[in-house]
Amino acid sequence: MALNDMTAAVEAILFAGGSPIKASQIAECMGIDVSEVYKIVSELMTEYEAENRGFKIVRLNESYQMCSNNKYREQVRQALDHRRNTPLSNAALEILSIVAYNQPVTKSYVEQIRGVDCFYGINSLIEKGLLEEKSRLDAPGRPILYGTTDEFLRVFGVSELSDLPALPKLKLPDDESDTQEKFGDDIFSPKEE
Amino acid sequence: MALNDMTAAVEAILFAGGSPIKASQIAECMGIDVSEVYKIVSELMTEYEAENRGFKIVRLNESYQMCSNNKYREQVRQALDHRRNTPLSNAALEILSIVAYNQPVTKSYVEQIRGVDCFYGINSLIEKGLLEEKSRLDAPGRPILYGTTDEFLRVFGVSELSDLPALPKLKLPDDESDTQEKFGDDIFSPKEE
Amino acid sequence: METLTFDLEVFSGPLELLLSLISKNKVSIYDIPISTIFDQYMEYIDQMKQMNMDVASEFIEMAAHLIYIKSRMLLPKEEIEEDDPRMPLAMALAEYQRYQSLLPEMHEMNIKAAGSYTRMQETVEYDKRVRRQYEASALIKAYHDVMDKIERREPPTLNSFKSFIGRKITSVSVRIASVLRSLKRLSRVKFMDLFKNVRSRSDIVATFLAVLELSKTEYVSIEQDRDEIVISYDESKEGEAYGAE
Repeated sequence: MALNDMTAAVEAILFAGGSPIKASQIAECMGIDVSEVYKIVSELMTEYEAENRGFKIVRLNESYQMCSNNKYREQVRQALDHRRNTPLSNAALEILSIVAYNQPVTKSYVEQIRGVDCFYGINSLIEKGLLEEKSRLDAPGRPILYGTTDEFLRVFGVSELSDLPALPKLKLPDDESDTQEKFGDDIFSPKEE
Repeated sequence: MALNDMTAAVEAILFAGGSPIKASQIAECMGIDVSEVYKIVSELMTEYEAENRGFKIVRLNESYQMCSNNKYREQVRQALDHRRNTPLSNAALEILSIVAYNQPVTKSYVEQIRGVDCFYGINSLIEKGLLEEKSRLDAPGRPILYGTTDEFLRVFGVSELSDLPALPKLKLPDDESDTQEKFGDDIFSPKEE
Repeated sequence: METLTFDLEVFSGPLELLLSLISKNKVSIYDIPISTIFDQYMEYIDQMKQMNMDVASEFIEMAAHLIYIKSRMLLPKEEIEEDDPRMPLAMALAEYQRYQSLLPEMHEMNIKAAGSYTRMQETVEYDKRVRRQYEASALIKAYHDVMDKIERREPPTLNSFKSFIGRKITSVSVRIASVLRSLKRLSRVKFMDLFKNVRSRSDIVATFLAVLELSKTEYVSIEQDRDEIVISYDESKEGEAYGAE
């Protein structure tokens, strides 16, 4: 059964785009409603899966991205041996999860929780396209507020932030769970003592 | 009808590859014969064409490459082009107005009036199809004379140049307005007093 | 207590190291045996140093903080009625632990998702044409903008040079007359005193030139007396000089 031109065009856009493409952007250039785009893409998603294709479409927030089917990662990795999706280091995972569950956050917030300088860590995650500057905090020095990107979602295989595992509850000494205050600014600053 | 793993893996490799991939490379990493690869790929080619997919596989010598279906080139272009909507900069408008009301003019004429280098500005307006080379000035170096295009008229919603609003009389730095030479090198050079 | 062996485990920071020690000792983060943990902590730092690893400043800061807690703990009980000195550290560890405990799952998700490869964007010949419509009056406005800028770029007016070229220039002859007047009145004048009432650079230059000019004559002589230059006037010779003229 041949695709209609609308569906084929959406497929062509997602294929050629490489990176995540906003549904609204597709809708606009096709002159159709966003809900129509959702419908077309979800049909394609179902079809790819049912037919066990070598590629799939993932949703990342309001965007879609076409990528290869994880099932054939070994073959892809071998054929394109120069391309390697190296897993993230623990330090990177820590920074990412602190940002992901509290965003937008400043660098010093991340540093307070981790107890170490995160300048290079955060910068390299920005370079990797996993974090980005969201805005600035209305405080002295107007520090940058960081947040996660759509690429971050893809790297963890989720479509939105709420798909991430729940952050464990803060472990308290006793059952005084109501003192579970959001991490304050001075809960731990070794320098000042 | 679902693809078998062999076909799906080939599809995944071609998808992720981007650039042309040697059939022998695919064969090697899948542990199959090259003739098998040819067969799999040509089946995929036939399928994509019959189903009017948004992408296709092209053969380039001994290599294959997956690329988007040219039929949807326009949609792909529009969806991926974010820049088209960006408004003309003030600098661009300035250059356009100088050219529009004095054409044909040389780059150095525009630069003299604006007091800044206009190399990139003029080039990007040519790329946008708003300016074009009209002829060459019969002067040393035979500098290019630029003028506006029909596209320029379209963007500014007029049918011909004479429909542009009249330019109010300008106070020129020189009082001898009739000597307002267009290509003179020193029309605006600081006056020696 | 048996010595702990670290198989060169790398910790991203002091909190991670502490959590590892706490779990190895099977103690609660809210009841850290500070002496024991401190000793093991320092042992690790020493090993890092022995292996020529860079010991980040945060590790040293934490060591100092642990000593501080240790010393507070040594104080008599009644003096520390307020808070357990270990509390801020415990809270920091508890907060950090929340994220630490997520790591295996996040790592798992990351590995799984890494099996999926993305493509580079296809090269697309962009249509660079302008999609917007503009009012033709935008051109007029732009033209005016350019002309406004030209006006601002016009050559500086004479007025703007006034501060340095507009001043009255003092003539040397005027200063000769005035120096001569002083000499006639006082016979001897300190060179520096001649500059007491000058008002401009031009005055200074003219006065200096006037002294040089006068020194050419017979009746004005210049001599140095220690740090001072003194100009003297010999009236008797004036007649000759002027007479010769």
